[in-house]
Amino acid sequence: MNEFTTWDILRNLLLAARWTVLLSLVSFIGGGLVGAALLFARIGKGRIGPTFVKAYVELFQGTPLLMQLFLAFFGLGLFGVDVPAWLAAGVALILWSAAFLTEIWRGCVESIARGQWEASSSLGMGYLQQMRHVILPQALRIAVPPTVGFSVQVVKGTALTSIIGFVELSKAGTIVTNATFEPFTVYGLVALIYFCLCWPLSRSSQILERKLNVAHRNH
Amino acid sequence: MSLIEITEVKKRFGDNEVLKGINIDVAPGEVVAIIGRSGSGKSTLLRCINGLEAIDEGSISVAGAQLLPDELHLKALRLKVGMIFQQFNLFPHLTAGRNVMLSQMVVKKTPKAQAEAMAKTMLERVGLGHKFDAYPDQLSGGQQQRVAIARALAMQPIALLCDEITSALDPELVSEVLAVVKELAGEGMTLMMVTHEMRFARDVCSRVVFMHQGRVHEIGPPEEVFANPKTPELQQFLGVTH
Amino acid sequence: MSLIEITEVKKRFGDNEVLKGINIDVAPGEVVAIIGRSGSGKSTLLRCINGLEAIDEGSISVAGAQLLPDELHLKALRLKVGMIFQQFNLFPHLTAGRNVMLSQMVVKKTPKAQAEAMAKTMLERVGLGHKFDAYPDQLSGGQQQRVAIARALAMQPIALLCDEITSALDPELVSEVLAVVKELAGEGMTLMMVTHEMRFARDVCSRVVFMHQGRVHEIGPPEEVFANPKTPELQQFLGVTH
Amino acid sequence: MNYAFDYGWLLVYWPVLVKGIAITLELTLVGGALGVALGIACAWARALGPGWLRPFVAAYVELIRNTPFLIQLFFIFFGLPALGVRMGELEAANLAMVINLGAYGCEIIRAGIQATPNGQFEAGASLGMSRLQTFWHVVLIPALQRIWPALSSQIVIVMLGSAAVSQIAAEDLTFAANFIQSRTFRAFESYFVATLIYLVLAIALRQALRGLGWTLFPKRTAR
Amino acid sequence: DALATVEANKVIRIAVPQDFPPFGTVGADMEPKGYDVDMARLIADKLGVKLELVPVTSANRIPYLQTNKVDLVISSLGKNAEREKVIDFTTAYAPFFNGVFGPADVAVTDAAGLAGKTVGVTRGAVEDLELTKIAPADTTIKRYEDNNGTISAFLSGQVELIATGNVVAAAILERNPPKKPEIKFLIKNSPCYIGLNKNEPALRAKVDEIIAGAKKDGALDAIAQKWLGAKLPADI
Ligand SMILES: Nc1ncnc2c1ncn2[C@@H]1O[C@H](COP(=O)(O)OP(=O)(O)OP(=O)(O)O)[C@@H](O)[C@H]1O
Ligand SMILES: Nc1ncnc2c1ncn2[C@@H]1O[C@H](COP(=O)(O)OP(=O)(O)OP(=O)(O)O)[C@@H](O)[C@H]1O
Ligand SMILES: [Mg+2]
Ligand SMILES: [Mg+2]
Repeated sequence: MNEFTTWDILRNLLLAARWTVLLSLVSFIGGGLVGAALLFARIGKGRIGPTFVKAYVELFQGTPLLMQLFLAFFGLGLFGVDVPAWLAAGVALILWSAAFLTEIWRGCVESIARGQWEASSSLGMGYLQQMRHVILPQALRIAVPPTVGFSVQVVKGTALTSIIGFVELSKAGTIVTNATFEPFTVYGLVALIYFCLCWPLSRSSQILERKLNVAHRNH
Repeated sequence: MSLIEITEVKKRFGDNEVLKGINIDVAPGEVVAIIGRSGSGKSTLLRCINGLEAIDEGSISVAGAQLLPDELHLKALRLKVGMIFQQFNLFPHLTAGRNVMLSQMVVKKTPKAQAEAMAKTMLERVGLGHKFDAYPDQLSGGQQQRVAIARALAMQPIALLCDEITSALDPELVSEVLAVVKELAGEGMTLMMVTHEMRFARDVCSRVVFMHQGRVHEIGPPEEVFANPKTPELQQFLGVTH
Repeated sequence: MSLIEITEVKKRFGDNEVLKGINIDVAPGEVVAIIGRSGSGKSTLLRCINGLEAIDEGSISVAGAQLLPDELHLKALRLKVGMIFQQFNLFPHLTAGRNVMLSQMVVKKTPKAQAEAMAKTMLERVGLGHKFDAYPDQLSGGQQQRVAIARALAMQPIALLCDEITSALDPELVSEVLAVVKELAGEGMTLMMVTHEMRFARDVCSRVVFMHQGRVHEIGPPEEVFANPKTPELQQFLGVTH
Repeated sequence: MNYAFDYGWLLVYWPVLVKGIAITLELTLVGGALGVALGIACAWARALGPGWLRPFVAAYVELIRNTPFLIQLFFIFFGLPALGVRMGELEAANLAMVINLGAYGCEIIRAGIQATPNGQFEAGASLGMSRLQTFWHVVLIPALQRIWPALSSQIVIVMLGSAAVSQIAAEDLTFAANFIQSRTFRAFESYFVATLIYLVLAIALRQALRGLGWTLFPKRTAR
Repeated sequence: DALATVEANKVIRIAVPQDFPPFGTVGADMEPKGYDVDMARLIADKLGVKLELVPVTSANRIPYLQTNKVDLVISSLGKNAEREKVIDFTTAYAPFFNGVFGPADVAVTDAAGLAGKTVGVTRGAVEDLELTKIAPADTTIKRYEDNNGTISAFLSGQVELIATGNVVAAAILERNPPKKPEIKFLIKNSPCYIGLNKNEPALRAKVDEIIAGAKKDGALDAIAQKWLGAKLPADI
């Protein structure tokens, strides 16, 4: 029965961790792009954009990612749209990350003093020019630590894609446990791999934050 | 002919009528000081002239052009009228020089070399030629405010609006900023400034506007207004201040 | 007998020796003004007396008890000596009354009813009996500072340390706070206050300490110190200030 | 689409759903309350506590924040019995949620504490309060008020994350959805209903936390 | 018509478990293997088409079928009336002896003896459905997400007894755990069926025919011998 050596376990987990990394990258980058678009709609003038984004954020932050993945994969299938698992996983994770990133970035943009908007408009700049040259360069700087911090959530969030058949790190852990009956070794290794993926991210987020605070104090 | 014509301007925030029908004409080259108690609507008036707040009634025209609240007209207006704020509002991520260059390049599409030359000139003019590459947080408050003035001047406005531009400064830094303003006034720039520096108002301004509860309560040349306040409100205001 | 005895106190921050051997004795009921340039060590001295900073050499004793840097001694000291800060430092989540009650209940374990009665009395004393239920952000700066005084008084200290308690106030609010301090002085409270209000120092204080570069440069009754400054540093300081 | 939606099972299985909602709410309330309490204690330890305690708290926080909740849950439920600590799935679920929120709450609350103006600590000290008294009476409430929105979001996230406890047979809302679909094979309908309920719960929870904020912090803090 | 599509595409997609030994598990190369997997191979062979294995879990195997992401589910499915409303089943392809297992010192001999006891089971598995029917009202049934949860719960002492397949229990015994699951009583011999979408009579008839053929020519017996260590019982 037990043909797995510890090395086999680790090797299989590491192979599966490639998917975790790939899914994380896709959802983080894609989520960033969608999130940026939503951000513009959210802080822009007009009615529809902000309302839509608010509802969007409410929906994606108010329901478990697990359910979102399930409905994205199978729900669309019900309507005859055959989405492959990687696409469904990618899309659901992207939409989910976008909801969180938009909110994080909105906070950053809103933390830029009103005076910056007023000074730049009194110099004759239009909305896009203000965003491009005055607001975003400042907001981006303060947005880096919380954004990197959120990437940790993305890495952990990819664990849920197993519901639609993805064999990433967590799922591989379950499968290997079922084949070996060694939950402690396997989950211990799984936790360790996650930690190795996530800790550098949280750490750099903290360091960046500290740097930023020091920089701020000089103002 | 007036450069800035303010006619029956009213402005409400919700139920609070902050400007209750303001009439002021400013001739080219005039230096107008606006004084008055906190909350009397001084800042709101300047912000309306610059289009940062939309007015509810009345009209404002600058150099003959009516102020209309659409992007295009606003931009045209703001090219004519510069504004300087109490909090400087320099862009913290850009050097002093870049602060002055930015709007020329972005708004007027001035080529970089030319914008840079202009920035150098304007920083020289406010006595900060050597600070071209300094970031705002490396400058004192007085220096920051002078950069802000240079930034506004670089757009070559025909008038400047100044809202308590020395109030956020430590006392010893006030004079360096006022000196720059005085020089501008001497060179014929049209200025409207909210200020608490009564002595400066008396020395430099051609007219003083005393605002009270959203109205122009008294208006006249400084000798008259300061030496001979007619209304009890102005008397009290000057009494408290001096 | 002196109430506060400061003997050869030295204090360093890293390499920067901020207090270079301070000697001052304060008798009960005395009102001592500390004046001096920014950075001369005035705040640091007061903070050392209150134990907010530990001293490096010398000794400080209050009412005969030596200041030692452990929690128990510090607490005993602070029950005897109250401190009031430039920035008021009221607790923003508590009403004025609760601000005054808190430390009595927490530190002295005074029953609530009694603490409340004391808070009422002390707020009356600073003229704010009617503001018992107001939160700090509903009070003007002057009122906030008076609540801070009431809060310190409620602990029934034998001396009060005041560090530029009017510097953060708008000019029209300064007098209401100084009036309260003057009254306290009149009632025999021992006071050590850092201040820039020279006129007040002259009128109310029994002694003036001029600090310069971490030392007591001149000390004496106000008539002498102000009318007859001996050192060029004090002459310059007074010249600048007046 | 040739799939016929059928919600007839709601008639039969609604008690399962109701029980699931009750357990999800219970987990959220207990986990939320104790988790915030643990977060406060850890934040105190990390920001103001004795030096020897700080690395331990830091290790705990880092460990929890950098591993998935599910793995933590498995260790508590399946792992601790090996050390002789056995508890039911609800207790285990509660414990996991408390530990999880405690770590996140710690970092959030610590930021609030560190934003406290130094004058507040000094005012407390000069009135004779000990460091702990100053923290408890003076620093904590304004600090919580400062970070209340962030803390509320984290509590909602923890509520949604509690979906994982169905894996150790705790009969929460996700368990109910899974249970129903395992009997009826009506997976879409049961997940869809569960998703809607989660959405309602999340919105209600956020409102409730906002209301709680208003009652706990009636006044705006300076800065 | 699913059968026509399969034959046209020359490929059949079959959902199999990978967390339910010995029906579906993985080898050290992470390739699926087990009774259900061999069954899938057999069907593909007989149809003369390529096989595409889709690993599923108990939570998502039916949605895979309903959204046409697979043509068949071979995932030790048990049959009941409610399920039959949603999908169709072929004839049985595998025996499933399930029973209640527990350590030697727990005295239970029949369903009535479960009163007051805590029993672990894998949610949605055949034994879950059966146990729910026969257990007394005051039995606590803990339903875990997958087989692994059930076994871990038993080994860590979170439940006193488990209901599972005898082959599953055998797998546990093989690892020589501190707690040995002994058979207490058999619940039911409840065979496993292959699931397929409703209104696919052609596919269903074809699969039924393949199963019948495999029973006759001993192919199924071979699979059973390989994975269960016994021939097919007579009643299948
Ligand atoms: N954006 C706004 N929304 C609502 N009310 C406003 C707003 N801006 C100003 N006000 C109100 O308008 C009134 C006038 O404000 P304004 O800033 O013009 O006064 P001011 O004369 O500049 O006073 P100060 O000397 O304090 O700057 C005040 O009562 C203020 O509360
Ligand atoms: N916590 C500290 N760490 C390092 N240096 C300090 C600290 N506090 C004060 N100093 C330094 O000690 C010197 C004296 O400061 P202090 O605040 O006592 O001056 P002061 O006389 O109160 O000045 P001011 O009138 O500006 O309040 C200054 O040079 C200051 O930079
Ligand atoms: Mg103003
Ligand atoms: Mg000081």
